[in-house]
Amino acid sequence: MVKVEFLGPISREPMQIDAKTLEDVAKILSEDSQLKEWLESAAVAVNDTLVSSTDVVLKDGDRVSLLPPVCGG
Amino acid sequence: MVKVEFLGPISREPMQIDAKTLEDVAKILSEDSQLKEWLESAAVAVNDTLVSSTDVVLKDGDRVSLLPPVCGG
Amino acid sequence: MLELYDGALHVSEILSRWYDEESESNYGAYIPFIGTVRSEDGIDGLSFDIYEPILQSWFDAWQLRAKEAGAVVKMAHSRGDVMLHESSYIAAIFSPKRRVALEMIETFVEDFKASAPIWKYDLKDSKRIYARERSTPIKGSGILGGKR
Amino acid sequence: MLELYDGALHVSEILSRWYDEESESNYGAYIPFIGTVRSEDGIDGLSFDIYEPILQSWFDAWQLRAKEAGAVVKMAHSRGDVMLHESSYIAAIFSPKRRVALEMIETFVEDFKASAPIWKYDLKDSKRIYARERSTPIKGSGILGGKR
Repeated sequence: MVKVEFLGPISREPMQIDAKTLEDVAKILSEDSQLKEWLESAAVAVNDTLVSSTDVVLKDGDRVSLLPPVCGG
Repeated sequence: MVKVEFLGPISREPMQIDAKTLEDVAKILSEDSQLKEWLESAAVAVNDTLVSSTDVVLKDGDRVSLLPPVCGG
Repeated sequence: MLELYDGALHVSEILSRWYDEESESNYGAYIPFIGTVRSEDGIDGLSFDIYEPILQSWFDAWQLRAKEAGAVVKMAHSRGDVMLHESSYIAAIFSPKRRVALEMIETFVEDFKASAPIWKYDLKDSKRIYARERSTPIKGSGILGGKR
Repeated sequence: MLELYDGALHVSEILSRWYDEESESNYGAYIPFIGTVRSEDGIDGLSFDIYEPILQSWFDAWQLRAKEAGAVVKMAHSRGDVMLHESSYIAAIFSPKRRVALEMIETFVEDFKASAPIWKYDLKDSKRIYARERSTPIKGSGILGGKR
């Protein structure tokens, strides 16, 4: 199981899902039409490290975070 | 007569000279070997306005200033 | 050093303290950037969410980058609500020479805008509205969506 | 506004006062540049001569240029002696948006270095030595010399 966290304006509680890769995460999250919209603009971090491809193998207990578009300052 | 002022590190008292143009000023000042050195690197202002050529006619009472290389800050 | 505060920043205190902190460090140039909430579009203020673990690692990477250039970077940012004409953001570069500082403050502030995990909301009519149209997707965004 | 002081600048006072002066002006970005005397080449400090009439007209032209870009420029500089780790120069841009401020502080500081009629001296072994090799001829220099 991995934990998925939704940061900033994606107002969702964290989810526990059964995923072995980020591809699996994408598949599961895209089944939710509201989340699907965010997937196109959100960056992804695994255990607080930003990743640039879905070619990441997930371990049990990993934490995946979705970061929507930012605007600090 | 025009007044010539030497600014910053050119430690000279102001001079009153008889000059109708900046060319005249250049000729008179270049007779002093210490001043001659400064002429090559100094900017020139007439009545506190910087000028970019010697093609300037001077009136009686005008003030010519020599500004050596600067370094504020 | 990264400083996060609840609400508006105490600009004078921060600028003075940072100046004093580096007063014996022999830096010739100190350039702070201060960001203040502007009155526009009828907002009452802005509000901010910050995801601190990733902000901290982004900032740590910048500290290293500054150090390699002989410089120091400092930053302060607000969490939560900041009202009109209050300040929410200060970034500063200290460096021996002016060129490094002038170039780095610009690069830092632009990278901050593009990368720092901070979300901005307009406070308007007692609502907190995500400023989506002014926000920038972090580099690499969309890998779980259409951009795979 | 152009402010000239005898001796070192009171940095905190100036930065805070300028911030307060513009606190209701709706500028989103405030970028001061603070120049501090560095310990190098065994100097005890620096000393400055200023020719105020031409500095003022140079600064007036910049105020106009800033105004056309919707911005404000402020500057403070020391006359006379400023010792190690004291500050002799502060310039600042206020503007509605960050891009204008980031670009203008750089252009302003570089033009200041090239054009402002201020002369710098090293204070060393109780002498005041013109920093000739670090100085820049003002544009158009040399018309009375070899460059006619």
